[in-house]
Amino acid sequence: MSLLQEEREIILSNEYVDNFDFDEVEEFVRNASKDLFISHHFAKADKMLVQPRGGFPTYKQQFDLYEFFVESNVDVLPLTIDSNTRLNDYGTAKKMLRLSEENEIDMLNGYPLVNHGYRTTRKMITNFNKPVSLRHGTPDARLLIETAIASGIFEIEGGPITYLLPYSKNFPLDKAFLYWKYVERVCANYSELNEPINRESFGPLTATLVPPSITIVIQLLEMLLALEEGVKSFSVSFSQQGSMNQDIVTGAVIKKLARFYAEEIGCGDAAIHLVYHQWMGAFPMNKDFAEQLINMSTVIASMVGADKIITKTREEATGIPTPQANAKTVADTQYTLRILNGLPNIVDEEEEEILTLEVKAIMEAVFNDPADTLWRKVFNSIKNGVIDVPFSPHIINHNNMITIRDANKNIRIIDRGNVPIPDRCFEYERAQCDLSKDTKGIVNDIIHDIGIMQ
Amino acid sequence: MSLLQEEREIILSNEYVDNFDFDEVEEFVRNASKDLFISHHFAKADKMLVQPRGGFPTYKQQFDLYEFFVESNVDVLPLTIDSNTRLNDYGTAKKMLRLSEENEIDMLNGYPLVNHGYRTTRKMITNFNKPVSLRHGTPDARLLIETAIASGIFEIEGGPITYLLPYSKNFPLDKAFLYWKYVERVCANYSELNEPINRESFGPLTATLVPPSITIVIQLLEMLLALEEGVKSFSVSFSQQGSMNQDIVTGAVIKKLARFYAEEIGCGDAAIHLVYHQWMGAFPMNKDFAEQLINMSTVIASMVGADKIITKTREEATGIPTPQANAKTVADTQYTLRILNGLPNIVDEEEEEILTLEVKAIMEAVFNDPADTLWRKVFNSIKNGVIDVPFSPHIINHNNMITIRDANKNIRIIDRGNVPIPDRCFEYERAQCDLSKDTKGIVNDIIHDIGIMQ
Amino acid sequence: MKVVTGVVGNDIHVVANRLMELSLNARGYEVFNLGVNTHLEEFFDAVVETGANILLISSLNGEAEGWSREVKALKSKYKNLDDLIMMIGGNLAVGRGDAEEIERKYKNYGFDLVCHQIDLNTGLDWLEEFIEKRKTQ
Amino acid sequence: MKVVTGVVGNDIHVVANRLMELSLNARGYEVFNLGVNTHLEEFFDAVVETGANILLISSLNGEAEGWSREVKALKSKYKNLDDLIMMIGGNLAVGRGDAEEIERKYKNYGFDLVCHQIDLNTGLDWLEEFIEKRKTQ
Ligand code: B12
Ligand code: B12
Repeated sequence: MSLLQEEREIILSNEYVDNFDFDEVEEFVRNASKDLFISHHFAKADKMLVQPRGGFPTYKQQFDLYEFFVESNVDVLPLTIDSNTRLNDYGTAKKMLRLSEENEIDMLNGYPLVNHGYRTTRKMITNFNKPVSLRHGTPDARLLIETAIASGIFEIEGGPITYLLPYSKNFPLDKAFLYWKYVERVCANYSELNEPINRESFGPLTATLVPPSITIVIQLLEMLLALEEGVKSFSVSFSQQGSMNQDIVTGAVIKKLARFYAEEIGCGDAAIHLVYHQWMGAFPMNKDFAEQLINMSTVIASMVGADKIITKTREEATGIPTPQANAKTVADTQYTLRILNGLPNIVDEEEEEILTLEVKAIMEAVFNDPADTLWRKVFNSIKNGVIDVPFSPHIINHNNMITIRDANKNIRIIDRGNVPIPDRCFEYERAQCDLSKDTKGIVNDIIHDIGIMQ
Repeated sequence: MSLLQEEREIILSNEYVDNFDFDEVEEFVRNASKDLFISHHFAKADKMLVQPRGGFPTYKQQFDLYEFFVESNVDVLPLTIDSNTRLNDYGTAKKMLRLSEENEIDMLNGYPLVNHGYRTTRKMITNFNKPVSLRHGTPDARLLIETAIASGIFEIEGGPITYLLPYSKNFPLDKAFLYWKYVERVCANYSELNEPINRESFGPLTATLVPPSITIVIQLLEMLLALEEGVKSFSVSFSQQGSMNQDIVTGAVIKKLARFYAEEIGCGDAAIHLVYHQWMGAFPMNKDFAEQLINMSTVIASMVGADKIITKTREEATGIPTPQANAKTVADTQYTLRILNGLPNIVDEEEEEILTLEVKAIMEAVFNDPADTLWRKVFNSIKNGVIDVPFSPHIINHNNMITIRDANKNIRIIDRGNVPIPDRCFEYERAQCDLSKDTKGIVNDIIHDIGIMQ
Repeated sequence: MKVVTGVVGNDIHVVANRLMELSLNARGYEVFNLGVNTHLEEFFDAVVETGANILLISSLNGEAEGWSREVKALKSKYKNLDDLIMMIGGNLAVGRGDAEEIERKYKNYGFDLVCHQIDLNTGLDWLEEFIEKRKTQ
Repeated sequence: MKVVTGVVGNDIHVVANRLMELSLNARGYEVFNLGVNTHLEEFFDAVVETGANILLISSLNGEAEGWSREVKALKSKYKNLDDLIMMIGGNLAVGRGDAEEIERKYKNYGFDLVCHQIDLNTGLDWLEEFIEKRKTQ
C-alpha cells in the first residue's frame, strides 16, 4: 500500500465518516458526466463562466438554492462549507446540523459536507449536472476534499497561503503546506480518470490594499506547488482592486507569468485559467449602489478577459445574502456579459513592465531561499517578510509593507518592508503618490482608501 | 425695428401666448444667477455632469420631479416637452393639460411649456437654481425657445437636422433650417448679456443602427450652423452604439473633428463639449436588466470622456418613468462615476483613421454642393442622399443606406446608398461582416440587431 | 387580405412600423403602410380607398388613448366598415398601466384585438387566429 | 490613558482593528492591541496585566452577542475592574438590526458605550466625551 493510500485510510477512519468505498468512488469519477467538470467547460466555453457564492446547512436548503441558481442561468454552482467543518470540528457540525434540520433556524454558516457524506451529496450534484466549486477556507482540508470529489465536486478552491494568511491568526503554516500537498496529489490522481479536477487559488487575500505584485506572486507560487504534484488544470485569481487600468494590467501580467513559470518547471501542458472576483473589500451599505459596483465589476472582468467571475450581492454590507439576492446577481451578471460587446484592446506597457519586474524579483528571492523544497522556500519567504500581505491577521505575516492609493486609485507601495521590490519600481510607485503629508495625513488616506467604494 | 425683432413679434402674437415683455426678459437674463447656465458649470466642473430626462404635464408634477432630482444630487435638470407642443399644436396641448389637471391621469407625455408660459415656469427654474436643459424635438421651435430663455432655461437641445429627421414625417426641411437659424440667433444674442446660452445637438438621431460617420457629420454640421450665427458654447453628442470600442473611437474622432472644423470657420473661441446618451434604443422589459444596461452606459461614458451624460431609467421599456425611478438613476449614476477610477488610455488607430476618412469625405461632399449657404448645402445633401439616416421617418430621407452589426456589435455599413463613403473604408466595413446570407437572413439580422439589449 | 397600417397621431416611432410592414408582407398580406404620424381620418380614408379587411394601428408614445375615444364616432360616419377587423398594438398607455384594464378600455373604443406591449409576431398570430375563428362562425 | 483592544471570538476581520490601533495612537492613548480571534478571558487578563482604563472590543462577523452574554459573569471574577470603561463597536448583529434595540441590549450586558455600525472616529469622539463627563462628576 502506498504512503498516500495509508494516509488516506487514516484520515477516513473517522467516526463521522461512513465507510468510504474507494473503488466505487473511482468508478464514479471515471464515468462521471463531463458536464460536472469545470475544466471541460473552460475548454469549450466561449463566454465567461458565472459563479455565485452560497452554502446552507441542510440538504433541502442547498437543493433549493441550486434550483434558484439554475433558474437564473448559473454556469458554476458554489458549495460553501460551514466554519466548524473548516476547523475539522465535525462533532459540533453534526449537532448544529441536527438543530438546523429540526428547527426553522440556521445553526451553521455553510454546508457541513463531511456530515452529509458523499453518498447523499452526490445525489444533489448529479441531479443538477452542473460543475460545482468547493469554497471552504480549511487549513487541513484532506477529508473534506476526499468527500468532495467522491460527491462529484471537481473544482477545489484554496491553497496553503491564500486560505491561511487572510483567514487565520495562528494556524501553523508548515502544517498547512503539508496538508495541501496531500490535497494536490489526490486531485492529481483523480484527474487521470476523466477530465482534470480543477484547482483554484484565492487571489483576493484580505481584499484590502494588497498590491498586485504580492497577489500575483502568491498566485504563481500556489500554482507551482499544485503543478509540481501533478495537477493539470489550475485557476489563478484576483479581485477588483479599485482602478480599472490596474486590473487590466494585473490580468495581463498574471496570464503571461503563469504561462511562463508553468513552462519553467516543465508543466506547460497544464491548462491555466483566470478568475476574477467582483469587489471583495468593504461594500456600500446602500444596496442600489452595491448593485452598481457589482455591475462595474462585471464590466472590468470582461476587460480583463477573465474565464470565470465570482459574484457578490447587493446585501454584502449587511449580512449573509438571501437566495433571491444571490440569484438576482447571477441573472444580472449574465445579462451584462451578454450585452457587453466590442471590448477594446488595452495595453499599458510601462505599468506592465514595472509589475513584471516586481513579480520576477520577488519570485527570484523565493527561489533563492536555501531550503530544499519549494514549499519550504515559500514558508521561509513568508516568515522573513519577502512575502508580506497587507492586513493579514496571521502572526507569521510581517505587516511591514505599506500601500496607499494614488490619484487614479491604483494601489501603490510606499514602504517595502522586507519585500524585494526593485529600486526602479519602488521609485516609480512612490512617484505616483502624494507623499508630502505627515503620518497622520497618510493614515487618514489609508482609511479613506479602504472605504473608496462607499 | 430689425428683421429679427419683427419676426419675433409675429411669432409671439399667438392666442396661446401671454403678452411677452422683451425688456423684462432681457433684464432677467442679464442678472440671472450664473448657476442657471450650464456653460458656466462646464467651465468649472471637474466631473461629468449628470442629467436625467423628464417632463410632466402639470406645474406641480414638474416641481415635485425637480425636488426628487435635487435630492439625488442631479447636476442638470431636464425639461422635456410634450409631443403636441413639439408639433406646434398648442390647442390640443391646452386641452390635454386641462384634462391632466382635472383628472388624476396624464394626458400629455411632457411639459407643455408654451401653455404654462414663461412667467409661471421661471418661478420653478429660479427656485431650484440649477441649470435646466430643454429637450423637445420641435422643427419650428421659435416660440418655444423664446419662452424657454425667458423662463431661465439656458441650454437648448436640438437642431434643424437632428430634431427633424428622427422626429417628423413631412415637416419641410428648408423651413426647419430657417426656423433654427432664428433659434441660433436668439441664443447668440442672449449670450452676450451674461454667460453663453449653450446649444446642444441631438446625436442619438433614431437610435437605431445609425453608423458613427453619419452621426458625426450631422453633429459637425449643426455645430457649424450654430457657430456661424454667433453661438459661443455648443455640445456635440451621441448615444451608446452597442460596441464599447466603437463608442470610444467615435468619441475620439468627434472631439478631434469638432475642434478642427470650428477652427476652419474661424470660431476656435467657442467652447465645444461632448455629451453621451445612455443607450437610446430598444430597452429590455426586465427592469433589473435595464439597470445593468444603464450602469454599463455610465462606465462607457467615462471611457469616452464625456462632459455630460444623459440618463435613462429602469422603466424605459414600459412607459414614462416615475420620478422615483428617474431619481434613482441619477443617484446610481453619480455613485458609479465616483467609484470608477483608473481609466485606461485607449486608442484604436485603424478604426479612428477609417472613421475620420469617412466623415471628412462626407463633409467634403457637403461643402462641394454648389449652393450659396451652408444650410442650403446641407439641405441639398440630405435631399440627394449624401446624408442618409437609417430608420428616419421623414419622407425626404433616402433610407438607402443599410447597416448591420459585426461580431463585436460595431455598426457597419453594408450598403452606402448615395453616401460618399470612400471605397477603402467601405471595403473595410464590409470585411467585418458576414455577408454570405440572403436578403431574408440579413433582414432577420437587422431585427436581431435592433433588439441586442433585450 | 388587405391591411392598412400606420402609427396614429403625432407619434413618429417608426421602427416597429418598418418591421410591421416586413412581417405583414412575409405573412402574405397586401400592405398599405401609411407610416408614422397618421391621423384617424387618414386611416379610415385609406381603408375605404383600398377596400382593406384589416386596420392595424400602432401607437408607441402614449397618445393612443386620446385618439381612440373618437374611433366609434368617426367610424360610424363611414359606410360598410362593419366587417373591418380593427386591431391596435404597441404601448397603449402613458406610463405603466394594467394590461387587462387597458384591453377592456380599448375593446370598448371599438377594437377587436388589443395588443398592449405584445410582441409583433405574437400579435400577428392572434390576428390569424381571429380571422380563422370569424370564418368558422 | 491605557486601552486594551481587539476583535472578539473566532472573528478574523482585522481591518477595522488595525485602523483602531492607528486612531487610538494618534489620539494619544497607550494601546495594547490583542488583534483578532481574541477570547473574552484574554481581554480581561490583559486589562488586569496592563492596568488599562479602557476595554474596547470590536466584532464584525456577527458573533458579538454570543460572547457578550458572558461579560458580566466573567468581569465579576476579576477584582478592581469597577472603573473600567467598557466599549464595544462594529457590526453587533447578524444582518440588519434595530440600532436602539441593540444599544439597549449591550448596555444591559455591561457596556458603557455601544457603537453599532458607527464610524470609528465618531465612536472615539464619544469615548472622549464620556471620559470628560466622568472627570467632572
Ligand atoms: C427609439 C425610441 C425613440 C426614437 C425614435 C426614432 C424613430 N423615429 O423611430 C426617438 C429618440 C426619436 C424617440 C422620441 C420620442 N420618444 Co421614444 N422611444 C424609443 C425607444 C427607446 C425604443 C422604441 C423602438 O424603436 N423599439 C424597437 C421596436 C421594434 O419596438 P417597439 O416600438 O416597442 O414595438 C414593438 C411592440 O410594441 C410591437 N408593436 C408595435 N406596434 C404594434 C402593433 C400591433 C398590432 C402589435 C401586435 C404589436 C405592435 O412590435 C414591436 C416589436 O415587438 C422606446 C422605449 C423602449 N421600448 O425601449 C421609447 C418610447 C417609446 N418613447 C417615448 C416617448 C415619450 C418619446 C418622445 C415623446 C419624447 C420623450 N419624452 O422622450 C419622443 C417622440 C416624439 C413623438 N412625436 O412621438 C416613450 C413612450 C411613453 C409611453 N408610451 O408611455 C417610450 C416608451 C420611452 C419612455 N419610457 O419614456 N424615441
Ligand atoms: C474584507 C472582508 C473579508 C476578508 C477579511 C480579511 C481580513 N482578515 O480582515 C475575507 C475575505 C478574508 C473575509 C472572510 C470572511 N467573512 Co468577511 N467581509 C469582508 C467585508 C467585505 C469588509 C470588511 C472590512 O474590512 N471593512 C472595512 C472596515 C474598515 O470596516 P468594518 O470592518 O465594517 O469596521 C468599521 C466599523 O464597524 C467600525 N468599527 C469596528 N469596530 C469598532 C469598534 C468600535 C468601538 C467603534 C466605535 C467602531 C468600530 O470601524 C470601521 C470603520 O468605520 C465585509 C462586508 C462589508 N462590510 O462590506 C464582509 C463580512 C464582514 N464577512 C462576513 C463573513 C460571514 C465572512 C466569513 C465567515 C465567510 C464568508 N461567508 O465569506 C469569512 C471568515 C471570517 C471569520 N472567521 O470571521 C459577513 C459577516 C456577516 C454578519 N455579520 O452578519 C460580512 C458582513 C459579509 C456578508 N455579507 O456575508 N471577509
